[in-house]
Amino acid sequence: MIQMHKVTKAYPNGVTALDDVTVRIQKGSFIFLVGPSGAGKSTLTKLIFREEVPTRGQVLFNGKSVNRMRAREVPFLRRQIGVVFQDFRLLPHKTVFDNIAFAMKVVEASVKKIRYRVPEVLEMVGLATKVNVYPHQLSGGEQQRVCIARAIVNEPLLIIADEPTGNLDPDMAREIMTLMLEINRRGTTVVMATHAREIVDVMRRRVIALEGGRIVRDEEHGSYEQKRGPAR
Amino acid sequence: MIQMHKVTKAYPNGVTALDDVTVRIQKGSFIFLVGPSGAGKSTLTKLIFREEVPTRGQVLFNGKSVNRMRAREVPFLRRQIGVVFQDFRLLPHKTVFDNIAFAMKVVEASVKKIRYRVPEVLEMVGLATKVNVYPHQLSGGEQQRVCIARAIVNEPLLIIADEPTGNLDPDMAREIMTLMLEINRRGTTVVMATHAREIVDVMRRRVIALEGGRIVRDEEHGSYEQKRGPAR
Amino acid sequence: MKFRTLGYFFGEAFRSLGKNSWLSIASIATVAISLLILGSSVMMVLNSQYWVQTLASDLEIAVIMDVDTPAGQVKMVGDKLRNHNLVSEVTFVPKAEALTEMRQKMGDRGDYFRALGDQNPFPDLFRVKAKDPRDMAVLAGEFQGYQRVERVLYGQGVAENLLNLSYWVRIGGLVVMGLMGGAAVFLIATTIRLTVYARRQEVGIMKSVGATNWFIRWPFLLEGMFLGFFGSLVAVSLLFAAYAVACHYIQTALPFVAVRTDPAFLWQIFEVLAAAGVAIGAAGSMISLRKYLHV
Amino acid sequence: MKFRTLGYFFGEAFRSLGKNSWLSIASIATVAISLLILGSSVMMVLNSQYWVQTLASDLEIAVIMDVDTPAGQVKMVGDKLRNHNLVSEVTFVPKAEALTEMRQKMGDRGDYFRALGDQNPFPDLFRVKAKDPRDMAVLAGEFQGYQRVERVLYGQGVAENLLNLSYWVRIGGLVVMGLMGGAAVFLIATTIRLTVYARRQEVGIMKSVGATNWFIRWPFLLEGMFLGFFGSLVAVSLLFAAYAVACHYIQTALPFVAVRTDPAFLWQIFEVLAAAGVAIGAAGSMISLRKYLHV
Ligand SMILES: Nc1ncnc2c1ncn2[C@@H]1O[C@H](COP(=O)(O)OP(=O)(O)OP(=O)(O)O)[C@@H](O)[C@H]1O
Ligand SMILES: Nc1ncnc2c1ncn2[C@@H]1O[C@H](COP(=O)(O)OP(=O)(O)OP(=O)(O)O)[C@@H](O)[C@H]1O
Ligand SMILES: [Mg+2]
Ligand SMILES: [Mg+2]
Repeated sequence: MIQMHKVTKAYPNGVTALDDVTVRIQKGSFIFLVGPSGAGKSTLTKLIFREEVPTRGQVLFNGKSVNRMRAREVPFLRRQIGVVFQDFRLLPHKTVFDNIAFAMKVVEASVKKIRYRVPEVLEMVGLATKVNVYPHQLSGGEQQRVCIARAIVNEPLLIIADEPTGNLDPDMAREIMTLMLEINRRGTTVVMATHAREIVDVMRRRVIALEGGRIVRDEEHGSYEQKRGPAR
Repeated sequence: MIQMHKVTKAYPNGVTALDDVTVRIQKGSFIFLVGPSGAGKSTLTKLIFREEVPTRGQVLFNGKSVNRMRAREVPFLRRQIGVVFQDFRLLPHKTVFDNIAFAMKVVEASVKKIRYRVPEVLEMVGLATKVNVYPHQLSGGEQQRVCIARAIVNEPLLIIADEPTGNLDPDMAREIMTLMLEINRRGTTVVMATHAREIVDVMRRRVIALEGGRIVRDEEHGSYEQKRGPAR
Repeated sequence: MKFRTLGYFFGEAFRSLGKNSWLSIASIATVAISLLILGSSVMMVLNSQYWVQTLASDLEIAVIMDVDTPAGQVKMVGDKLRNHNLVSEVTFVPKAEALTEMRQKMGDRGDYFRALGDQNPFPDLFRVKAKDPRDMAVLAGEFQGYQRVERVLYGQGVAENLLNLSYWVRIGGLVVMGLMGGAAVFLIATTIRLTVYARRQEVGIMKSVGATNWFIRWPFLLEGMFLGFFGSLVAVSLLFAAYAVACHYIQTALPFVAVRTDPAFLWQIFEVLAAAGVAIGAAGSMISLRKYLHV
Repeated sequence: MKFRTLGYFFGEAFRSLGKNSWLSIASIATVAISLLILGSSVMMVLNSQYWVQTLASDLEIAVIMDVDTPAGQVKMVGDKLRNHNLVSEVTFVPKAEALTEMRQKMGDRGDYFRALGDQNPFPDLFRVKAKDPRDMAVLAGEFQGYQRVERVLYGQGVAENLLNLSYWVRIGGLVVMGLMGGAAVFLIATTIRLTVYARRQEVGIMKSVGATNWFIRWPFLLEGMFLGFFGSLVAVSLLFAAYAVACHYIQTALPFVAVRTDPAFLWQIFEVLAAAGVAIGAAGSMISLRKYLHV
C-alpha cells in the first residue's frame, strides 16, 4: 500500500529529518513507528499524506506517486487517509460534532449519514457527552480522542496515528488500542507513531524503529526496544 | 505552600470539573496528580496560577488568596510559578531562544543573564542544537521540552507540569524526571499531572488521584493505581 | 457538487458573519465608507456633467440685424432661422425691448441712458438656441452669411469653454473615481485578508483533512460578497439621505444649478454601488485566500 | 521599569513591523489613505477660507459724489476718507476715467456710447477699502452722511454674501474634517484590532507566563504609533505633490483664485497630520488591546 524508496527529507533550515529511508507497508498491516524524540517519526507520516514532500526519493500510495501528484489531487489522497495529528488540529470555532462532521462534509456525505455516524464514533472514543462543546473546553485527552474520532469517521483505507495515546490514561489508552485493532481487523491499514512501550510490547506487531532519521530496526513481531534476551 | 479548601469549579457550560476538593501541598514536596482523562487534573493546576477561578471555595498560595487577588497582582503570582502546559503554549513567532528569553524579560532579567541562562536550560532538556528555530519547526517532544525549559528558567518557587512527558520517549522521560527531582531537591515544589504509570510507580512520591472531579486517593508514598497487594 | 454542499457553504458564511460580529461590522463599515466616497464622487461627476449640459443647452446665439433693416427682411431672416434643422428655438427681440433690457442690465448707472433722450441706438436681434450646443460655432458662421445680419455673437467663447470644462470634469471625475475605487478594493482586500490571516490555521486544518481549495474558498467568498453587499446597502442609504438634503439645499439656495433626482438615476446609482460592493467583497476574499491556500 | 525593558519594547515593535511586512504596509496604506482624505479636506477648507478672505479684502465701497461737485469739496471728502481709522485704502476715480472704464466694461455694445458725443454723464467717485471687510456696512452708512456724496455702493450685498459663504465653508469644512477624522480612526482601529486579533493567542501566552498588561501593551502601542507616523509621512508626501500640481494648475488657469503656498502653512499641515497619524495609531492599538487583555 505504501512504498518509500530512498527517501530523504531535509527541512529548509537544513535539518535532515529522514535520511535514505526505504520501507514498504502492506495493505491491512498494523505498524508501530518508534524512536526517540526528534527521530523523524512524524516527518515520515507527513510524507504519506503529503503534508511534506521529500527532498529526494519516491513515495507511492497505492501505486501512485505522492510527491509527483498534482495539487488538485492532494485532497483526494487525504480523504483516503485518516490522520490523528500529534497536535490534534481541531477547528477552534467548531463544536466537537462539527469538527467531525466537517471531515464528512468534505466528502459530501449526506446529512442523514452525518447525524448517524458522528455520535457513533464519539461513542467509540468515549465522548458521547461532549458533542456540543468547543475544543478549548475539553481536557487534553478529550481533544486527542476527538482527533481520533475524526480520523476514523470516514472509514479510510489508512489510519495514521501520531502519538494517539500521549495524553490518555492507561485504561483509556488500552480502549483506544482495542478500537484500532478492531478497525485494523476490518482491513484498514494502521501506522502508529508512539512512545508507549507497554502497548508496543504487548501487541507484538511490526515495529519500525527510527533514530536520527534512519531506520535502525524493522521487525515483524517487534518490541519497543531492541530485544535483550527473551521478551519480558 | 498551596492550600485548597472546599474548592468547586464548574465551567460556564455546566461541566463540574472539580467538586469540593480540599488539599494541602507542603513547600518542597513532589506531588503526582493522576486520574483518568477528564478527571480534573489540569483544572486543579489552573486554579493555582489563576488561569481559572474557583466557583466556590478558597485557594491560597503562600498564605495569600489566589481567587481574591486583584488583576494587577496576577502577573507577579505567575512569575513565582513555572508551568509546563499540556498544550505547550509557545509563542509561534519567536525562536526557541526568544520563547525562553521572553519569560526572563518579563521579570526584567539582565541581557547578560539571559545570554548565559537560556543556553544552560536548553542544554538541560537536550535541545542545545535547536536554539534558533521556531516552534513549528520542532517535533512534538522537542516543543514539550522547550516548554519545560521555559518553566524552569526563572527558578520559580513552584513548578506545575501538566503531562510533561506525554510526547517523550521513555529515555527522554527518565532524563526529564531526573531533572525535576534535582530541581525539587534544591527546594522547589513540584506538582505534576501525569499518565505515566511507570514513572509514578518508580518514584514513590505523594500521589493525589482524581476521578470525576473528586479526590479519591491521597497517599504519601503512592503508586499510579490503587495498591492491590504489594507493589510490583 | 451536491446541493447539500451549497447549503453548507451558505450556512458557514452566515455562521461566520454572526460569530465574528464585530469583525463583520468593521468590514461592512469599511465597504460602506469606501463606497460612500466612491458614490459621492460618482454623483458629483454625473451631476456636474448634467449641470454643464443644461447650462450649455441654455446657451444661445445672438443674431444682430443692421440697425436700419426693414421689418419685412427681419421677418424673412427669422423664418429662415426657425426652419433651420439644427436650430431648436428662436426668440425675436425687437429694438424697443433691447433698450429696456440694456437699461436693466446697467442697473443704477443705466440712468445715464436718459441722456440719450428718445434715440434708440439698438438693432433688432434674434436669440437662437441650437439643438446640440456643439453645433454653435458652425451655425454662427452660417448665420453670419444671411442678408442684413450685422453680426453674430455667441458668448464669445463661453460655449466652448463650458464644453471644455464638461470634458475636463468628466476626465477628472473618472480619475477620482478610479482612485477611490482602487482605495476601496484595497481597504476591503486588507480587511478580508486580515480575517483570513486570523484564520490561516483553520484553513490549514481544513486542507489537512482533505478539503479542496474551492470547498474552503466558497464560504469565505460568500462571506466577502455578503459583507460587500451589506456595506453597499449602508452606503446607498447614507448617500441618498445626504443627497436628498443636499438637493433640497441646492434647489433653494442655488436655483440655477441643475440636479438629477429622477428615480431611474437613483436606481442606477444603487445598482452600480451594490454590484461594486459585491465585486469588491469577492475580489478581496479571492486575493486574500490565494496566499493561505498553499498549505 | 528598567532601561533594557524599554529597549525590548522598541525591539519588539520593530521586529513585528518587519516580520508582518505586508500587514505593516497595509496598515500604513490605510493610515495614509485616511490622512490623505483628511489632509485634502483640511487644505481645501483652509484654502477656500483664505480665498474668501482675500476676496473679501478686495471688496471696496464706491463713494459717488454729486455730478457737479467742485474739485475742492471732492478733495475734502477724499481727505476725510483717507484719515478714517477703519479705512485701509482710498482710490480716487475722476469723471474722465469713469467714462473710459464704463466703455470698456460695456465691450462691443459700448459702441453705442458714441451716441453720447462729448457729454460725460459720470460723477467723480472714490473706491474705499475697509481694514476689516466686516465693517463695510457701518462705513457705508457713515459715508452716506458726508457732504455732496450722492450715494454709496458696496457690492449690493456681495460682501455680506461672501462673508456668509466663508462662515458656511468653515462649518462645512469642520463637519467634513470631523467625519473623515472619525473614519480614519475607525479604519485604523479596525486594522490594528485585526492584527491584535490575529495575535490574541500570543497575548494569552504572554499573560500566562507572568507578563503585566503594560509589558504586553507597549510593543503593540509603539508599533501602532510607528505605523501611524509612517502612514502620515506617505500621506504628506502624496498630498504635497498633488498640492504642488494643483497650485500650479490653479495659478495659471484661475489666476483670481488665491492659494496658500508659504512653508509655514505646509509645515503646519505636516505637523497636524503627523500628530494625527501617531495619535490615531496609538488610539487604535489601545482600543484593540482592551478586548484581548482580559485573558
Ligand atoms: N518544519 C520543520 N522545519 C525544520 N525542522 C523540522 C521541522 N519539523 C521537524 N523538524 C525537525 O526534524 C526532526 C524530526 O522531527 P519529527 O517531528 O519527525 O520527530 P518525531 O520523531 O516525530 O519526534 P517526537 O517523538 O518528538 O514527535 C527534528 O529534529 C525536528 O526538529
Ligand atoms: N474551559 C472549559 N470549559 C468547559 N469545560 C471544560 C473546560 N476545561 C475543561 N473542561 C472539562 O472539565 C473536565 C476536567 O478537565 P481537565 O482538563 O481538568 O481534565 P484532565 O484531568 O486534565 O484530563 P486529561 O488527562 O485528559 O488532560 C473535563 O470533562 C473537561 O471536558
Ligand atoms: Mg512527532
Ligand atoms: Mg489535562
